Amino acid sequence: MPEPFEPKIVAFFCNWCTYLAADLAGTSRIKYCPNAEVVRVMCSGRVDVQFVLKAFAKGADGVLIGGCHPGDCHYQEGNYKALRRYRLLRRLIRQMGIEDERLRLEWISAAEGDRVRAVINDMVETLKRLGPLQKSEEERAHLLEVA
Amino acid sequence: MRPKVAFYWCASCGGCEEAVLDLAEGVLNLADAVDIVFWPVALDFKEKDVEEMADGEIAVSFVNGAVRSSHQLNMARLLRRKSKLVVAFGACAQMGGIPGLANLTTARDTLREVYGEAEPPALEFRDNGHTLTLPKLFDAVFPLDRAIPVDYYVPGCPPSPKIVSDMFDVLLNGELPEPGAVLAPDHAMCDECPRRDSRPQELKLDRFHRVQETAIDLDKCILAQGVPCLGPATRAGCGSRCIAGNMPCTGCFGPTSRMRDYGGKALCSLASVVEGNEVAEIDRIFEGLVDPAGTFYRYSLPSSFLERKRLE
Amino acid sequence: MSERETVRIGVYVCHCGTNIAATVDVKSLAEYAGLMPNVVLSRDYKYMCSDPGQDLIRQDIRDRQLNRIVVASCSPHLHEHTFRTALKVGGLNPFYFHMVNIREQASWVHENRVQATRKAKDLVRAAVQRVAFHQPLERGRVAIQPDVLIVGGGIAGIHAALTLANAGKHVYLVEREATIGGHMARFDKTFPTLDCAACILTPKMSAVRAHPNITLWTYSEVTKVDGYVGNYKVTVLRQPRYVDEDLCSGCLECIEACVYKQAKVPDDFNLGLSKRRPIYIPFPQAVPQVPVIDPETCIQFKSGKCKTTCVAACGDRHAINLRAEAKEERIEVGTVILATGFQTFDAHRVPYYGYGKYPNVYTALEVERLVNASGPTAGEVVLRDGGRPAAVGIVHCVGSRDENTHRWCSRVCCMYSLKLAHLIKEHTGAEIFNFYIDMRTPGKGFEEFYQKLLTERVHFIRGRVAEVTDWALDPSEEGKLVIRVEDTLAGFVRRIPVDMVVLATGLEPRTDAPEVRRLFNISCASEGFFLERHPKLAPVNTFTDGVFLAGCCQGPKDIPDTVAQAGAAAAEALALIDAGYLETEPNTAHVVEEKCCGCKTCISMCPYHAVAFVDEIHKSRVNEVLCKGCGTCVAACPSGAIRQNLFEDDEIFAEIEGVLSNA
Amino acid sequence: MEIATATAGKRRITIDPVTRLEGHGKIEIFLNEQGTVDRAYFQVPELRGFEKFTQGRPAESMPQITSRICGVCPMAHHMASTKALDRLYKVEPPPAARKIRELVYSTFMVEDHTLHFYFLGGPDFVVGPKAPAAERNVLGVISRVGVETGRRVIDMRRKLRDLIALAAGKAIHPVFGVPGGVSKRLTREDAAQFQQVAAEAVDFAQFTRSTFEKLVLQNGEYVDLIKSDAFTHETYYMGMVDAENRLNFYDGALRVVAPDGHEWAKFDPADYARHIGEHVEPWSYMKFCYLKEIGWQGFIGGPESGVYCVAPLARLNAAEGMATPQAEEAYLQYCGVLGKPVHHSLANHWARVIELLYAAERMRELAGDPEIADPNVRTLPTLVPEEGIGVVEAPRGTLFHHYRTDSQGLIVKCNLIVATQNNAARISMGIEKVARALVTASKVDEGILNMVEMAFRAYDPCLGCATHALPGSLPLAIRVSDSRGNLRSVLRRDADGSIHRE
Amino acid sequence: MSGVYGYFPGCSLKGTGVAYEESLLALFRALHLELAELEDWNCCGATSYMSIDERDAFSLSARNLTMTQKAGHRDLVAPCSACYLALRKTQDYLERYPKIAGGNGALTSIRAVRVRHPLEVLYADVGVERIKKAIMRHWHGGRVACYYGCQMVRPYSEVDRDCDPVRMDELLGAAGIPTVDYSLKTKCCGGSLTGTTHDVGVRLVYILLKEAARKGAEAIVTVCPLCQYNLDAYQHEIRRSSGERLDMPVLYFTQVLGWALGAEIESLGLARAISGRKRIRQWFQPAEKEAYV
Repeated sequence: MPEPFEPKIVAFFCNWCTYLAADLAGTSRIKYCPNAEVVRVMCSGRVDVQFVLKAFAKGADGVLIGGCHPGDCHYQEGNYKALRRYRLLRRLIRQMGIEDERLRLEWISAAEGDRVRAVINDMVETLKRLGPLQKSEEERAHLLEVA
Repeated sequence: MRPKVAFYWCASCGGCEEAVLDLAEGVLNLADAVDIVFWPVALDFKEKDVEEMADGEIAVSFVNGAVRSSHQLNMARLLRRKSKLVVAFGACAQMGGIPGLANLTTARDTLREVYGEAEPPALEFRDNGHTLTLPKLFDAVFPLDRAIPVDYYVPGCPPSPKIVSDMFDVLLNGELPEPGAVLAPDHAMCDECPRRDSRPQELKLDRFHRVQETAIDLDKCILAQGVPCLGPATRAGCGSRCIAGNMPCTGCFGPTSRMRDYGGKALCSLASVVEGNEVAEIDRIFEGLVDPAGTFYRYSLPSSFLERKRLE
Repeated sequence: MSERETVRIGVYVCHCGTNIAATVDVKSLAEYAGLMPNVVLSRDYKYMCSDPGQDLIRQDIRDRQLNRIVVASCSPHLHEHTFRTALKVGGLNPFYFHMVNIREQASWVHENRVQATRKAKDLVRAAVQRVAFHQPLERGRVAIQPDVLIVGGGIAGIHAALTLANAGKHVYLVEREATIGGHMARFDKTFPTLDCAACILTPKMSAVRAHPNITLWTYSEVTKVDGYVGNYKVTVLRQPRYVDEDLCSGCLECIEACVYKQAKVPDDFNLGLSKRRPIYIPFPQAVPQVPVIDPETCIQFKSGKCKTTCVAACGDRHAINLRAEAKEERIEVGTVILATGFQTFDAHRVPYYGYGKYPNVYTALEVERLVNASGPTAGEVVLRDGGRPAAVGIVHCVGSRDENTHRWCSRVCCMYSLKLAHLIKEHTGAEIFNFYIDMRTPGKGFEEFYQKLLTERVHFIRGRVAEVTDWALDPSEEGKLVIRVEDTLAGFVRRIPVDMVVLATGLEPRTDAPEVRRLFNISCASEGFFLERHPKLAPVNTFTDGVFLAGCCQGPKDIPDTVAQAGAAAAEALALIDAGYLETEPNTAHVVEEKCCGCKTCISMCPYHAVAFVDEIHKSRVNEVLCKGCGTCVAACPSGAIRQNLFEDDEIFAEIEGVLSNA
Repeated sequence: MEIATATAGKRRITIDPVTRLEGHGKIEIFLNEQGTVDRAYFQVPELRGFEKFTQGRPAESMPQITSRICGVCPMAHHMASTKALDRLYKVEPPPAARKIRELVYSTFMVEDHTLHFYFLGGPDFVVGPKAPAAERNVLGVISRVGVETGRRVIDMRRKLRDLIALAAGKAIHPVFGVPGGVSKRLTREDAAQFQQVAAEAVDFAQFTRSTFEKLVLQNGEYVDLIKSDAFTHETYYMGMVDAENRLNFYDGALRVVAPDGHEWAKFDPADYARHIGEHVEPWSYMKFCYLKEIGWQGFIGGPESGVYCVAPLARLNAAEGMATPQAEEAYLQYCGVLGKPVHHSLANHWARVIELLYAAERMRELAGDPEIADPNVRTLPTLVPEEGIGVVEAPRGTLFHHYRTDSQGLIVKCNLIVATQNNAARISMGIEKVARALVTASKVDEGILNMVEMAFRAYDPCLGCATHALPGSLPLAIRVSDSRGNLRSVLRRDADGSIHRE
Repeated sequence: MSGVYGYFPGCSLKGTGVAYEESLLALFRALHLELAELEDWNCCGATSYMSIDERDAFSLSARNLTMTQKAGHRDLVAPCSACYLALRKTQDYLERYPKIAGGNGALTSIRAVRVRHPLEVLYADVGVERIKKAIMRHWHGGRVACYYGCQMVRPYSEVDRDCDPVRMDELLGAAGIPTVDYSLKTKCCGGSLTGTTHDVGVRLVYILLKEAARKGAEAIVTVCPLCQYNLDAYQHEIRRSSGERLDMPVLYFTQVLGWALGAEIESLGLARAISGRKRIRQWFQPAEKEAYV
């Protein structure tokens, strides 16, 4: 029988809030789905839209960006930059046939270990409902028979 | 003897051919310098003439246009085989170009739109014993380097005369740049923009205007006027012709070597400079950008990370 | 990658005892890593952070000519530094290193061994692909300005200040109130030893005043903080107290001379239980011994029609200057200790306990003043109507351990309730009822003190009080406060009539903690107390270098713990100061100038003004000292002309592809 | 050229690609056992789906997007599109803007006709249809007319294209068209430049005219060729005319004349859908236009067949005369020699020369107009966009752009009919007729095949344009035939999109 | 169409609480506030529904709310505490758990309806100051205990603060009616216990009345028809069982305010009271001329 679909999430976590929250979840032994893999950046403001698109193109079923709460950014305003990019980017990926829910921006402070669990579990559930995001490699194969 | 060169077009508009003719007197010099062995738009040689050549016999093949059909794929492969160097000439060959916007739709949708329930034209059609064939259309438009290995790229829709003549210089008598190079300056177009000094120190946008909504001031930075201009994200070398026409840059010269997904990077940058920290406010500002995909990927969708609209 | 030399990667998988090994199959992980491109060696080991673990790395660097190292163990926040040092010792640039967090973010948060191992493999693969792009980097050094700023003049601030001052460092101690001493100055006795708070505190207070190395600014607030570790530029706003600290001799005659013959203004120090004059001194042992004039109530300030007898009383000392104005002090310090303390829970938030409705419901702090010999009643425990209580109920956990207010235990209430029970009994001989959820007495001599109280015939009723009401069910309850509670030991609901109710209010973060947090760019934990860098390994550090925590601003504490932490904070500051410099992370941004198109997009990205536009060359430039390394400008640069060390596009893309390219 | 044996022992000749025309084309000629032409097909093997992928794009981007349909006549698409936007947003451009547009457009016509005459169509006459392939090209032309002339031609084109770039941003894929005007005014200096070059252009046009007379009209062989039955079809003709029924490229009514030359219809371009239908053959991606009221009778000429054509020949047939003196004079000469209407396809080349002259003169007029430098060149739209149709005479014939948008101005429906589609049927007929006349099994050579190509190169068909899209919303008919050629079924789709089978 | 309040009487105000409706309408008239009774309203869904199947309860409330919007009302006044709470709870649940709506789009907007309790309307829309100015009759009755009942202080309610509500005290105070400090103002009135576990219910009633008297109140004023009924109807039984004679009038705040603000006395439904009729007659008899302001 085929394996059940396990979505893959690439999570860009800022070093000061969300990454620490994830560490806190660890030290608090909070259990959550293993589907999200964290790429640490110093600030959600460092998350280049290209990173997100790359992740989707390389087979991520969802992308999660985690930053400090508005007003709490360790670098004062980086998370607002992230928010602005996110608002426009989600319209772009919608045009590319990718559902909004596959891209999430969440404010998770260093203290909110449990929110890491809640957000990731919820996202995994959503992605299981949505099913896999077709991998571009597979597309290529039948689009341009390179042989 | 003079080096043999070939020109070919895949899915293109012929603008790139015109761009070569726009060398004007240059065309004559070129004609002296090289031996043009294939150029459907201007010379009477046929495919068969190419097939008869030895592999690698052609010094350089200049291919413009994106790859959309099996016929074009085969032609691209044929020329690759016969040529020492293949140059992806123009935005379509480099990035897919405007026909690449077709990747926002699917061939299925297009055919359904056209024929409804009926049969589309047959790839092979037999008419009282005569068999006619039409090339297969792929479900996506591809840049040339997805079909064959490409040695050099010449950006632009179309490439500017300077870029073209520089190209001939470097390929025919200069020493060759490193493989994969884009034969244009590697900084952004802003640097050459005649209005660059009018760019404010701290750019902050609280709304976007569509061109029909505003009379663009002739000598102020167009982006600073709230009209999306992709000059900061687009490779230089075009001679900022659109700006000279008092219209914003739409990015036909594509990315610099340090950008991986042109539209993504351009969007990332433009979104960074808007005002507003509240979702509602931000969304209001972005209402002025009615078509993100068509704006940021106007010429480069097939060469973007996602390549095309997702197929369900 | 710029170098010609071939990449030779060593991968080390840590068991962390069973912390990792129990959930992640470290053996297969190490084997898997060994097969990855460029990986010449991969090991698993019990404790990578241990000396032998680090030696392994050093050895392999020499013997196997490794030039890139990946360690899969705990969070980089914990041991990144450790391993970088190991590389350095091994003769490799410390930044040829990447750390994979398979403990906090894998083994500890997942249960399924197969999935956890798969995830660990992905993360290691990503690291291996990433590290290949790493460049050798040099740490910058920032010199540490030796002066220290301490915010808050409670026992924590006082102790830290004295420690540093005694070590020969100059300290600026900034206190918002007119006197230092904080909450402790209000206490009568301290548990469990019952020694007099004043006796142990006031000497330290005057020591602060006297110390040549301490600049004491009371009635003052920090309003602005710029710069970075080693070089903080701080602005302090000093409110006018209208009595010149240098000229005043502390004779206090001005107070006596005030036109107000008797005091009319509620006295904040006594929580309104007594009255003071418009010109006053908070309490007899206040430091500095200098009166304050409160412009809200002083006739001269309100109407300008006062005889200003105070000025006359001061005579030719001319210490009183009614035209004094607030002034700003600008100082430069290298380190900061935050000792801003706590506030007590506002009992009005639990109306069913009747505080503010029934006059005889008190908060513990008020009773502290009542039992205090130098308090409003000179130590007499009397009700507001002057009567003596015959029965007193002490309600524990008011604003603590409560879903509706604060979930945390305030750690001190049980003990101070016992202390007050003892003192009230001592002063009044009244019947005392303690209503508690659990008795928490974990501390030296605490439990013993509890036992002692049990022998003093104090009643302990285990149950959370439902309400305090004046509703009388029978004559015995007439005119009394009735405490309704379920006695969970006896197993029924009781109504206990008393004359006085003491609410053991908990400790909570100060309302302005968020502003202070932003001012110093540190974080708060979920409950609002300042967040330490690590609960065990760095309990007084914050995530902002050079800013340390002491006392209850970091969480509820009793006095001994507070003093201990204050000492620790002082020591951390000393360590920095005596080193003379701090090595900075090299993750700064820089503009590749020949590629910059001068579009100025980056300029507005930087809140620290680290990116500036150089008109001569029409390019942007990053000041790497000001750059804090967030990378926002890097993402925003439209043509990719800005790069960030340690977070190069190449590196991040490699990481993304790494996690996604399932083998 | 390829000679291959196909099914049923029939021989087959393929010309692929058809060279010296913009875009892609393929001609299939099938011979029967006797070795004479059985059937000839002209195929367009490519499509790019513009009508579909422009859906969702903001209308204001259409002038730039659709210009990419063709890099040879981008200005035509840009202009048709911009005119469609005027209608869409319900705005009138200020007079200066309107004149700037027509000035730039005339400049473009001069330039494009020059390109065709010397580079594309020219070689057939100048060098000679039977000349070896290696010489039958622009370089061959230059060697015949002399390098000096060659330089003059090239120089003229350069100047014209520089002017276009000056006003429109880029010569290839201009950017200046916006709803309600143009993005940029012309300064007095700019206008002066236009005037100067315009003067040269008029001389150049006259020079070209004399060259044509020298090389072609004074060459009996060629004149016979032009008049020869092989290159003659009697069909309807369509073109744009001004109020006095004189030819106009930029704006006016569409006039259709019958094979006998009398006015058969005259209508507002916005009503095109009522008059023009599109027919689909299952062996080509290109659609074949026909006159709806008459209907599709197949690839045949005459008044009973809906086949019609556009482009220079057709325009001169559809018009009563030229609006400028020198062109009028040339026009009368032309009618004198060939009569009216002219049914000889090759006469397109001559007609083109006359249009070249007209365009140059018109250019001179407008450049001299004092109003051209007026700074007011924009009318900002205020109304909600709905639907707009823009039509111009492209060098190769009538060009239709038809958009419908949502209230945001995003395209929901886009239909395009390009010049070559109007000519497609007649071109196919032409090819077959020439093939029958000249091609036999015994004699199939480059020269003869080139003559076949000439039959349609005369129309300067722009297949770049023709491959712009699959059929749009127009009513269309799809004929499905089986291998024996029997008509299996006909599927019709009406304008309302309903489909029924017969 | 603001200015006019939608009005949801609920079953009580048409039955045991008819005096409440009468006095409410009279009071609003006196204050020139228009109440438009909802057409074809149905059970609010409180009572047994809410405890047996919340879905059914929500559906019932949702229908009322939808019709309020159809009628074009922004506010819906629900005088019965139970109705008030049921309506607000429904809104709250529909917002927090959209699943309940079962994809019924019409239900997503009913959050917009502002469900109001008349006490809160008086306090917020009219205000203490206007009440003071509007006094028409000087109170010559005794002190009263304001009794709010348990529902006004539950979640979803926004009538007053959740412990120790005071708005009724303030309003009556403004109208010149003296109130006592009544600690049991939110304690249970016995609710439906009076009908089920009778003696417990009655004991609760007794405690409330007793404490009010102890605090010196001569009447209890309430905002809830069920409270009013329980407190009013069982006094004779208490008298029978304990021999204790309370004779404590239990009035609606709309009755006393209506009187003070000049509503015609006959329309206040005072005659429907069961207990303390004597006192009521004394207090509310048409006052002599000079009593008028």
